[in-house]
Amino acid sequence: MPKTRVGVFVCHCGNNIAGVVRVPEVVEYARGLPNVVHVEDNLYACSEEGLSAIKEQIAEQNLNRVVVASCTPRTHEPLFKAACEEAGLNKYLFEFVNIREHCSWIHMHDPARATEKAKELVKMGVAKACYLEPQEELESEVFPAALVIGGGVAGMTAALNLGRQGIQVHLVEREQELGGLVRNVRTLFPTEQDTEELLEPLVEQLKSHPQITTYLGGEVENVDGFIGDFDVTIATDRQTKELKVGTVIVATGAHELKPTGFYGYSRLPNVVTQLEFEERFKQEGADIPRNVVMINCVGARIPERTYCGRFCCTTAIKNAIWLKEQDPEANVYVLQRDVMAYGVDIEKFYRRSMELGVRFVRYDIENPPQIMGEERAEAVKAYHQLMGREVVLPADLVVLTTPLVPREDNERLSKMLKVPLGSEGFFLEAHVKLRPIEFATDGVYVCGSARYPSNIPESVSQAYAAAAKAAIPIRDGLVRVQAITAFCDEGTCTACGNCVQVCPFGAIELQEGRFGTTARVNVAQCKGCGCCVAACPSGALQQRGFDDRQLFSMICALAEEMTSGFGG
Amino acid sequence: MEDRLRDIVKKLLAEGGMEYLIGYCQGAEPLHVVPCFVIRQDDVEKLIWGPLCLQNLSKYVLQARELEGKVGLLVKGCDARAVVELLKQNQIERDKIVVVGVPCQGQVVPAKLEEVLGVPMEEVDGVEDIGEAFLVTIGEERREIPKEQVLREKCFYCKHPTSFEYDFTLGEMVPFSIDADKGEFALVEELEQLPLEERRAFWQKQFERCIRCNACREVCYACYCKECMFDKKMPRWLSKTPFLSDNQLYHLIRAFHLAGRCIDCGECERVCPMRIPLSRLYKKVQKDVAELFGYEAGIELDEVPPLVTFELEDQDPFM
Amino acid sequence: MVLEDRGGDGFEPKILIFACNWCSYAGADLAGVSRLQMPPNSRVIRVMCSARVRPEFVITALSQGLDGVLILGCHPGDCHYSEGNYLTRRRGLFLKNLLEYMGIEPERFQVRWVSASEGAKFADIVEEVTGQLKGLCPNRPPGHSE
Amino acid sequence: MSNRSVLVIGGGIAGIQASIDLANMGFQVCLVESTPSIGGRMAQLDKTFPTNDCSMCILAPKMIECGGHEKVHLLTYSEVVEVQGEAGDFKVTVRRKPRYIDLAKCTGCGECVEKCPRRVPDEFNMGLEKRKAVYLPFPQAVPRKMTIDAEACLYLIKGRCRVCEETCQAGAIEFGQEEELLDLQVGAIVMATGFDPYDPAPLTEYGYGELENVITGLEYERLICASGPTGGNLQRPSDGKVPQLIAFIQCVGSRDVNYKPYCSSVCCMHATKEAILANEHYPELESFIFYTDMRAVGKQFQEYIIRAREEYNVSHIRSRPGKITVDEESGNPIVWYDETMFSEAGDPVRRVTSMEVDLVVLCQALVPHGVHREMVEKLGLELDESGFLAIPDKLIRPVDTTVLGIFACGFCQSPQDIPDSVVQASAAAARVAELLTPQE
Repeated sequence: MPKTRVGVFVCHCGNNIAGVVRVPEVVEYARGLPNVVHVEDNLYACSEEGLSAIKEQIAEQNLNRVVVASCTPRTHEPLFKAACEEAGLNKYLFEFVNIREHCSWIHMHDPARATEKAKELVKMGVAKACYLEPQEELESEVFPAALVIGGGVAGMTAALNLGRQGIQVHLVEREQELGGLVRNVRTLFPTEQDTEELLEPLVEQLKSHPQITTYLGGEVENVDGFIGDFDVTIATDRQTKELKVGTVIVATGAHELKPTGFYGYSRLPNVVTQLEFEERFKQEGADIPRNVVMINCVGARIPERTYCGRFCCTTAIKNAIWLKEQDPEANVYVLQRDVMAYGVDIEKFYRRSMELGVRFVRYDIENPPQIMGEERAEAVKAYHQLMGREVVLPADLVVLTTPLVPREDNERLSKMLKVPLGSEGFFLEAHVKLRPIEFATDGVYVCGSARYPSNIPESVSQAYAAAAKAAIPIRDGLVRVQAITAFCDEGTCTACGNCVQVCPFGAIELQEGRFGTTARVNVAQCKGCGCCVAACPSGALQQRGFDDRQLFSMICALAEEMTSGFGG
Repeated sequence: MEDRLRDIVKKLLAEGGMEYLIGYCQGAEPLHVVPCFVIRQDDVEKLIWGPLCLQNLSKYVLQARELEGKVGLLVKGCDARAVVELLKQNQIERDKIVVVGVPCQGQVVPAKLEEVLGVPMEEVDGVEDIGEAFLVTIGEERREIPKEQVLREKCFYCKHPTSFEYDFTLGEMVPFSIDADKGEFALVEELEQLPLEERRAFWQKQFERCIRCNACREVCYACYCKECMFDKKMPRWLSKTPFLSDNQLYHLIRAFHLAGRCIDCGECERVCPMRIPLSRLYKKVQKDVAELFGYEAGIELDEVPPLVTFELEDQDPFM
Repeated sequence: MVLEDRGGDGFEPKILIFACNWCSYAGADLAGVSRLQMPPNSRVIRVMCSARVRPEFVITALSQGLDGVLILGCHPGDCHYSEGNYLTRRRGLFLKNLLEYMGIEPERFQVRWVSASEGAKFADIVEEVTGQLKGLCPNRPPGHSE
Repeated sequence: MSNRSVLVIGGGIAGIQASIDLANMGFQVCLVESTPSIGGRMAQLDKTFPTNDCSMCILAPKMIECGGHEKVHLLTYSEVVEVQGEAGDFKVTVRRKPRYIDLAKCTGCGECVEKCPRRVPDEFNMGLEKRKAVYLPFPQAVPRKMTIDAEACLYLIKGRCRVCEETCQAGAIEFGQEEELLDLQVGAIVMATGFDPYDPAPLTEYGYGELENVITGLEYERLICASGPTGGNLQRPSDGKVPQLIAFIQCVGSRDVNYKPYCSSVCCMHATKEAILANEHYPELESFIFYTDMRAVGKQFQEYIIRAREEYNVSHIRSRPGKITVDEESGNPIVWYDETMFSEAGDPVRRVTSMEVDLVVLCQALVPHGVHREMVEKLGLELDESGFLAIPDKLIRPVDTTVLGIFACGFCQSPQDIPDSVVQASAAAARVAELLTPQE
């Protein structure tokens, strides 16, 4: 076996690390660690310069282990692994040490101890690196079909796009009709078309597309498996169907908040939500009220629900414009806390509504409007910030602008798909900035208001984006399994069966072999959790990249300065 | 009872298919009973049975794996749990063993007997179970010794006086109660009630003595690994020198490995040359497994070991 | 290098944290990204799932003199691998009782659930456990090498 | 048979994302970027809201993935000259400007930069610093290759110097290089040309260009950035003093019918982020954001605003300042604005008041990139009334332009933040895939 030669690369990350951690000290310290033959620091280890430094040193110093101390492996590991590979070093001989998120950024006021910590983290990383071994990755095929959960505008768009890419699609909609929340909407922003003009052709194209199967009144009962190979159970009124798909898109949408308890809603007959307003006037011939007061941010941007509903202002503007167009004499007031008319179209819309005579009155969360009237709302009393006094606005109809809220079902779906929800209860994407429609779990994507309230152009863009992501593995045809899978040293395995019992994926079986009955891991099914390893008393089960020697050596490296314990 | 035992074994040997039977025979000294392997009909007469047959013989049954035929095994009720566990842990196939169950009404701790009698062990000629008491023969003299004075700790709360896993049995016995007040986990509870520091001091005092001779491991039926993790070069969990912290690590890890496996045979404590009260550790393991997860080792063949399964409703003090 | 700090008023405990890749490590990253400040006493070892952590690791760490060990995993029900954290919960519960029985302070070994969005919880836990351990003596045996 | 190649115009985050997705879908991608490196505006940002993720940290891996992708052909320092044909079969001519560097030989070592005697304003740092005539636009540039600025190089303008040539051990300097015209055939085109900051000089009331301590948002971004000209030390232009009070003025040129009527979408959050960063650097520092509506509509945005107020000394003042003057002695800008006061009788009185601060940051409107109009003409596209690309069916084809086969993502089609741009980039990739898949 060749001698272990570790190279350590410490990143300044501009000032992000070097502004707190004394990088030169860490470099000096690393030089003294066992098996370390090369140490250097880089302004940005992830820049091409930093990466080529790594590649050069692998060649020059004959490095067979590389340790980079910089940021989080969760975003940057692939980059450095690729660099190692380019230099001819198996990428599993790379170890990442996080001295930014886990050190410099959280100990900004204690450079001395942050530096000590960084040294120890590097030491631990080097200790582990010495026990790393080269690994081969397994490739597995991707089943060429996709599942889209939710038949609203987002789900339909995603399904159609995938279908038109020649990919087989299963679309599950829980209602008996496609269209989702939008079905109840009267006209659509920004084109002000009738909803039917959008929905009907979409539904038609979807139903006639040969690659798309739609399950109305359907529920996803179960999803098992992983990217490329999901087993899905769909139940409809008539049947339970087992499917195989390669990727999954979540497009389950959201609900409009029904603001019971706010402004007499559900008690007073003429206090309705924006969606109820649209439903009411979707029918021809409904009387157009003369005095309408809309109250925005009902149930949103409050301590109990801090988020902004994003497009509820647009909805209020749209409905206010419609009212003024029906009856230019109508008095339409919108009580608002900030008019979220972002971008070109909404701002234009907002300006148009003002030109038409819609009046916007700003209210303060500390001083909310009050509904006057017992049996029905007669007027709304509001504190007019600019006028500095209370105004009383007569109201035939009060319309409450409420945000979309997450579906209760999200939790069930999130557990089934093993993807997280954020604190508001919407699906939580892999990275809010650069991976907005992906999950950390491979092969599952999200779009539309299931992720966060979005208007139609936004939902549709997201749907296309999700379709792009869901199409990639299918078009590629292969996924590569990271070599962090478990394996069994059959020579020491006693076949006690603990591993078989704990494996959540049924990836381990007892089999007869050279050493009698022993456990054996099916790598294609192994997801690399390592549950089995911890359950194995003999230590025969191990996990690639996280084996006992590697983790043990990290503990020892950290504990080396300590005297032994169990004192108190 | 010994006669009936010998008859059964003779018959089994005569029938063929059984390579040998593991039983007990008299050792060099009267109070010293040792395991023996009965291979031929001639050997059968060596077999004995009585309150000094202390060993859990199931440790030896694993040899059957290497043999063509079956292995016979003499088991007390307590030791039968080990047999069940070995079956559960896939260490032996049921049709490779012949289990002969012997009813037992308590085992004697020779050291306690010596103390009670005030006579050196070599002078004692025999001990016989007469139901309420043990009848001890010292030369011509016969003395009845109340059981509670000399009984093994585990026998005080014996729940399985008869083997419940057997091919042949020498009869049933009802569970007996020597000291009704003394609960199974009394000694553990006593320790649990001590303040933390005193518990620590207690165990430190015990483990300071450990010389890491590994006798507890060697005797344990559940220590059947091909290579013990403690013997591996890497990770080297233990230093070679028996530091206190390493000794504690050794016993804690063993205790963890035995969670759901320890069947309270008490052999580890019996063989410890430094007299470390290991039962106090392993009774705790059994107690927690029972209280936290409702599990008792070695009873049901199809019950899943407690630490490789879970319930959604498990206690969760970690929120 | 930290030896001189140990014992006395300036005692700075050293805490080993095992964090699962999907929730807790991400939560720790979020704490970093959010610049939540916390005492520099902890060191994180990343594992894919909390259930990868052998109890032997915990025992070893304590035996080697680390002052505390934390296992952080996804909240029950949220495990990336469906059920790993339920196993962690059982093992943790059992180990915790055993360690306490041996006279080891309960603060020295803890299991907690930290999600990817709980950067603040991660910071709070580090703060809290560091404080707890400062209230104890350094983890060292009597009559051994000091 | 449709051509399975795609042209992406613009190497900012949208163009990068579109290229990566298309390449991963199996298309051959040609990414044309006019500057020497991909990265775009996002590369200039210090941190990004609402997580304060370091912008370069999350962008760099994408840049490298894109630059290193076997199916992506990077054409930096290049421009689209002409486009002919139709969906499925566009013929594109691209001009590669001479960078006087042999890309194959240049190692990016930077020795030539050290020796180059000529200094010119550095556009990456918004002119707040100088760069050399031979330069790498920023440390993480992809490709990591030098460029000689023909307008600044002494040899190229005056015929003498050539120090770089003597220095370069790799022999990568190539003064004989001429522009190259490349012909490409592609099936589809994705526009991702991004934005430019609006020059606030026409808003004379704010004194930009006159008053030293009135700077723009992007200038501020470079000042607060660790890799910027001051190493992240916030120093105001007039005297290098670290400001204690900063005023941010929103909607400078935006939401103003005299200039740009639209809302630029990102400035409320951008200003709040800048104020948070300032306070992170200097805990005593206080910021005032003068705004019209606080448009924080994304995920975790409201929470970000609340955190800014509660933890980072940020105050939001709802007012649009009318004028900025300067205190001659201190160089401090004085912001004049309307506020509602109450008389003793409790009646509200609007009155003009002023606030003296150390630094004013103008959060100016963002406008389509300078190359935008030219590209629009070459591609035969249409503009909307605000100058962004016209999207005929926003509802169901939000990334389709008026020309079949040409798609648009990111700021060139409407003001939006990074996640929305990334979404549109992937959406454009999906639309391309749909277009270039033979339909039965």
